Amino acid sequence: MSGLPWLTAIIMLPVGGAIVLQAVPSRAADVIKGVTVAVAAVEAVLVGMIVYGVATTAATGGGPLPMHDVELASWIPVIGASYHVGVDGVSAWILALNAGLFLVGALVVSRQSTERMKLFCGLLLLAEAATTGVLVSLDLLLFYLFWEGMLIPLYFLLAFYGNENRGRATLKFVIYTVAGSLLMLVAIIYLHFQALAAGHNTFDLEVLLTLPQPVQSGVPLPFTSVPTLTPAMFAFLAFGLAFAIKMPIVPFHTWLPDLYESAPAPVLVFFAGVVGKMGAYGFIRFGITLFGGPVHQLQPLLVALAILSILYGALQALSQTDLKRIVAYASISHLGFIALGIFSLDQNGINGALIQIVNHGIIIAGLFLVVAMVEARTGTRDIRELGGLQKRMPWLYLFFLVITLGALGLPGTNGFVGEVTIMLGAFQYFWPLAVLAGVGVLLAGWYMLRMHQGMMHDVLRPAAEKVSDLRLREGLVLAPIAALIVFLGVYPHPVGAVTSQAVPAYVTLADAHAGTTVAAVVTQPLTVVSP
Amino acid sequence: MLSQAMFPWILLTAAYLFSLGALGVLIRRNPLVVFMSIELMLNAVNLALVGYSSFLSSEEGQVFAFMVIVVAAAEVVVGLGLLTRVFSIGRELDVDDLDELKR
Amino acid sequence: MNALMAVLLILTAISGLGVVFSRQAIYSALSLVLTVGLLAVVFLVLNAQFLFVVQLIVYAGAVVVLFIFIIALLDPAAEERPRLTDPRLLLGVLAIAGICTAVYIAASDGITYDTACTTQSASCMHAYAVGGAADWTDFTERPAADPYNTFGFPENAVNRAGNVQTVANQLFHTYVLPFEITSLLLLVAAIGAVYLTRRTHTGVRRLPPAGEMVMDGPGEDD
Amino acid sequence: MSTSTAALLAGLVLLLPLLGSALCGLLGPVLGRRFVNLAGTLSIAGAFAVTLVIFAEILGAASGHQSVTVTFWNWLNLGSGSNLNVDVSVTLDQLSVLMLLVITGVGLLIHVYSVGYMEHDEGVARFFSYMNFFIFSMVLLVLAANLIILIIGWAAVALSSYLLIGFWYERTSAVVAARKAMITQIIGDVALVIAAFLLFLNVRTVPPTCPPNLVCALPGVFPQHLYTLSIPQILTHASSLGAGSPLITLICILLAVGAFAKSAQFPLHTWLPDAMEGPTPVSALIHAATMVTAGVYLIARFHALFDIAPIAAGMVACVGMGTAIMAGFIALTQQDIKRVIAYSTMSQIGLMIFAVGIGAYAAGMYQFLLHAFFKALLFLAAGNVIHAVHDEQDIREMGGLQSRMRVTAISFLVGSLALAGFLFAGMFSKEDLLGFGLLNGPGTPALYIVGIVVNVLTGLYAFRLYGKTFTGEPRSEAARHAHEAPSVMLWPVVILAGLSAVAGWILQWPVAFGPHLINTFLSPVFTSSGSGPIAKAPGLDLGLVGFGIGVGCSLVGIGFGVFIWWRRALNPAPFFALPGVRLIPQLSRHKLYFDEIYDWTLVRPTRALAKGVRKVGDPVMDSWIKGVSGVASDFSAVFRTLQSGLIRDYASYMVFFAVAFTVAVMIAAGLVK
Repeated sequence: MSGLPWLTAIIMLPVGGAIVLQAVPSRAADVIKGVTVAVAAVEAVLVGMIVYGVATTAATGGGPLPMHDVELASWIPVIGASYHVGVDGVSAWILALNAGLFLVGALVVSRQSTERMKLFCGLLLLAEAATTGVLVSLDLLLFYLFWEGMLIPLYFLLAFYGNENRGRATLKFVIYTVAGSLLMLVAIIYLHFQALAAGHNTFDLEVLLTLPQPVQSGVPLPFTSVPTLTPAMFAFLAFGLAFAIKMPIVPFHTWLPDLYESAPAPVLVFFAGVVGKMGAYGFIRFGITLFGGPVHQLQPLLVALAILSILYGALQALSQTDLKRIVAYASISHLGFIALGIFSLDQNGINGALIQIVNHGIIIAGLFLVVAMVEARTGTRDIRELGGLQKRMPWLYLFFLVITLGALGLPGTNGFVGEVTIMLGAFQYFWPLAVLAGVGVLLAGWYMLRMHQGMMHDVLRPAAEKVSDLRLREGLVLAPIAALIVFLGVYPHPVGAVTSQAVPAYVTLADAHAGTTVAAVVTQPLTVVSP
Repeated sequence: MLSQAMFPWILLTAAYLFSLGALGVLIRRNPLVVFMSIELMLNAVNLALVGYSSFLSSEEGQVFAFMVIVVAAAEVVVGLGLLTRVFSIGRELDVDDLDELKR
Repeated sequence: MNALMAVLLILTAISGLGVVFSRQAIYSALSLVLTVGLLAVVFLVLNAQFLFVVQLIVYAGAVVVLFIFIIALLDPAAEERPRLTDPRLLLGVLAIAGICTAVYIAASDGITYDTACTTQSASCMHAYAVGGAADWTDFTERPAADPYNTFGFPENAVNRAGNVQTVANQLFHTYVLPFEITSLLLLVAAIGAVYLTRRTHTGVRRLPPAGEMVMDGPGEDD
Repeated sequence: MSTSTAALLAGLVLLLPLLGSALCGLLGPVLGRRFVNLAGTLSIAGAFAVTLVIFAEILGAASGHQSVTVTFWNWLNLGSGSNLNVDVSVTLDQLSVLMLLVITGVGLLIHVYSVGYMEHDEGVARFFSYMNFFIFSMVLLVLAANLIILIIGWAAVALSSYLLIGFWYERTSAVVAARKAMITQIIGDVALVIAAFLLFLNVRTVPPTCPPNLVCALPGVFPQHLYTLSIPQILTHASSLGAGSPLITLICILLAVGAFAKSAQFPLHTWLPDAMEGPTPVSALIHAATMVTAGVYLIARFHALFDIAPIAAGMVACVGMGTAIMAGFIALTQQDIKRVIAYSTMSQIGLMIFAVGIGAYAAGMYQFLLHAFFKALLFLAAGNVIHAVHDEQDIREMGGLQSRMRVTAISFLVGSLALAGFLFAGMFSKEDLLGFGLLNGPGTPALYIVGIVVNVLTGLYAFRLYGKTFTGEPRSEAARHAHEAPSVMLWPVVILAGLSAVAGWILQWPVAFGPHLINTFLSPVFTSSGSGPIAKAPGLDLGLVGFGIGVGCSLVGIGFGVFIWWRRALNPAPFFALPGVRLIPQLSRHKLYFDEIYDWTLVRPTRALAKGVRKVGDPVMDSWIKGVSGVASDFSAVFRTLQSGLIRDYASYMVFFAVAFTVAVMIAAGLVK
């Protein structure tokens, strides 16, 4: 896959598509839909080729991270910002997920009869370009540009096309996100000055990673001797806040249920599937590599927050009655698993987190599609008003069953693969974590079955009296999702092979910058064998 | 021949006319007069430009002054067009009445 | 010439007051005519013959006529005089005082035209940029140390071709692109004016309201 | 058996049911009932045929080459740093083939029976699809050669059980029962997963020699770490975990928790009676013959671990026997025909668990085999009864069916005798495993004594059920007009009755106690790990004594049962009406209040917590941003007044700051001193 600027191509292709769309008359809705789907499909094919390339060839980047398809050009020479993009095992499958879910989103759009289709499709494509940019940029300033750029089309998509509560929810989301990312910008500038002090006028991640970590003076926390409150720590907290809000990790999550509740289905598909994962991706790509020391110092706190997310999301999902809110909190719980995997700072955990990012993206998209399809038919999202749909919608039931099983992490579905690897990583860090995560799995079974059975089983409720089963095109959207859930459950090898290519480099960086030897890592006392 | 000592006074007059125009923008409510004040400000700038041009023996100043005149003409055309538009939808000729920004 | 210039400047200043402080818009317009006319003369004295003509044609001939035409069309009522307690008046007067003082200080300090500055000190920055590297020294005999040496174009500079030709030379050679862009600007302004003043029946057009986006129900055709 | 043959056979036995499931589920609704009946049963028949071939292959294989492990594809390989490398692989050996024979054989009979039982149900395609999927998952479970694959099979089995319990999804009780079963299974899954982690991290090629410090556990420090989840490897290197160490005890307890969840053992037993909400063939296949015995299989499969973990094994034995007597006690008073059989299942599996807990693995598997016959028989016969009395399951509404359904009644009687342990199947397997109890197990022979009490109880409830259902006068209109089931539902019952009657005699000819063929067949599996079975077998003399005591106790139970509920010569009611004793039947009737206790200690608190979290959670979590935004809005309240909306005001600000900026710059430049 070398030679041609593939990554630039996949960033620019949706932008180009959005521009081309503007030349189409607004009345020609079919053409608009067609162009959008075609662009998303071509993008998916391109990304597929890139992922295949990553899986089958050796890294060519030569930097501290095992990068492929690297492009490097000067961007703003005065401040040393560069256009540096690349893809590695960490981002490859997320990129594929991104392209896939945008394609699903575009296909669902093609089923929408809505006003202002052109604007919608244009924004959709721009959002895709921005998320793609986030996933490939290796320059902090470029990353920040895409990170914030992501917000603009999303804001309009949510603010124009959501339901009646969209105003408040969108505002909350924007305030949270911007608050987080502004601090990140400050931290980026701090890192830039660090690099300047070391003689490099750069924002380049790979250059920053090769710089020696300066010994920093700071204030130790009570009862400790290590200087904890160093500038690097504050920089990590700034990055971490931005990522934690985007992910989100409890207690930074409160924007999410409101937003998911008000957002339109095609937006939700990729918002929940991809955008939410950007935080997790950021933690892996930037958080643990640039701030190995602070991450190791804060590790107990971070895993505690992850566990809190798992249990809190699960408990909330157990008591909500609105389907979208149930899924939203379920999503928080699952993202807690991802966070747990990342912060275990263990190869299994991070691999598991990456696998889970992909798998959860597929599952959550399916869940939201099912909810949207049910809502469109019955006119309600209240679980108390639903029931007995299996009788009327056997095909939906089949797909929904598979998706539910994926969401509750049943072994044999893709949800299990990520969860079990994450739990293994967490177990190696501190074994009670795996037990607590197990409680989360148990609760997941409870709330997912509550939702699934509440909708599908029991006697037919009045709201579900006259519904009809899936139409072919709806089925054609859900079927690949269900198929992937099963396929990646019985054959997760392709994902794991790609992620495990890159993860060792990340763990090495995290450990090296932590300045800790392997022996200092806490291990579970259970492996002690006393004769 | 004009004495070089006049140059500060030309500049001073330009500054005076400019700020006088600004004052007009601030205190007048009739949009027509506001526009005239803006014209005054543009003229003041022209004065400074031509003064410099003459003093530094360079034609650039005059070229820029010419550009400014073109811009001013365009601005008047559009501005007055806007005014007639506002007036024709039944609004009063009062800038304080145009407070949609707050609504 | 100096006396003429002084008189012209004083008259300009007074007529400017008329623009701002007349209660009737028509008086403002007339004052504006006076002001731009006086400025035209100032331009002439400053050896800018081309601008003198343009100023008269464009301002006195077109702009102010347009103003008066609109005044006649809209017939605005007389305004009450601004109250002295109006904070904006106070602010404006302060602005006049501040800017004038600033410019006076700057001008009398030589900051604006001190070509003698050879170092890049803060107070010489401007002068250095304007005059430090001037390449018209071939037709000026002033010593570099005396910025007050000449005022106005040296005879040989203007007389070589004449002011109009000199300016035209600049306009159509060095600045031909900006010049063409101004024509575009005027075109856009003309189109804009036509668009704004055309007659419509629906009043102000509004964007359609944001529609809620939901999956279409099973009954619909797609 | 060569690897390629094994791969082919294992692939076939896995794929045939899966194919049947897909055909029934996807094409069934289109192609109709006939197609579904054919596809659903033929696929299992095919699997059974393949199983017979495997059985023959293993019997014919040379000693020491009877176990073959085949790898299909790599499931996940995370590279050298993380060491997680899982293959999709299966093992064919004596243990798995014995399981396969029961799963596909009994499964085939039950599938045939279902053709008749589900004749009038419109969801028949779905039913056969689920049933075939169950067979597939069960086969996967018993063949799995990797812990992860085993867990996948383990969960797939739970899934099909969930689907079939909730088959009649319009019944609220079925839906709730399905959910309960599934969640209980998830507890087991989590326990298994954590056990897998411990095995993954601790199994080594050599026993640990390093002192008990932290360094020993670190990856990469001691290269003898295997980092494997392959079951054969784990079993081979089990001793490296340290015999009797806390670690192996913990691992075995976790494995046992998984087994308990699947096999409905205390304290994870409450889902099984509720699972009777599913169609009766489901109860016969899943909740009697196969799935619930997976726990026994699991412990037997990991015998090498339990052999060196006496504490965990003892706990398993105690739990098994405790469940056996508890379930027998509860079964005495239940009024639902299927629930009585469900509790008897629980009780019998308790005995199997006891057997594997004391190390008598072959005895446990023997009981599994024979139990599969007679318990499937009982359920199918009960299904005939239910069918005949129009879906009535309350035995108070039955009675007198003996004369109306002769074949079913005789089969049921055979089943009851086999269950009670006299003459037929149960006699052999139960006395065999109880015989081991004489010499093995914690607190020997305390558990044996409990075991013979279970024998008495078994006879009692078995004949209470038979008596109340089949004898006396019909107690309802439906029972009065009951008639025999169609032949498609009779033949499987008759075949199972025949198997129950003769299987034990054949396998143990000519001595009714002591060594049997299953023991001989399975002994390579249970000795190959090198540790061998730790259970001491009673000799012929002690075996005869135990046999006598056991059969005697069974006869006591049967006798009382016959007298009380068949002949009605005894009436225990006055005795149980006495003040102090009244509590006993009440406890039994309310299943020892387990459902209530769990409801009040686990379900309700969790729900209340969830509700509380919903009420206060997000507002509290929001408070930090509310604080930030509060400060911001206080600021904005000040500056908001500047936003008058008047153009002139905005111009004023501009002018002000322009002037201020100019002056500031000049001051900064040193022009204004």
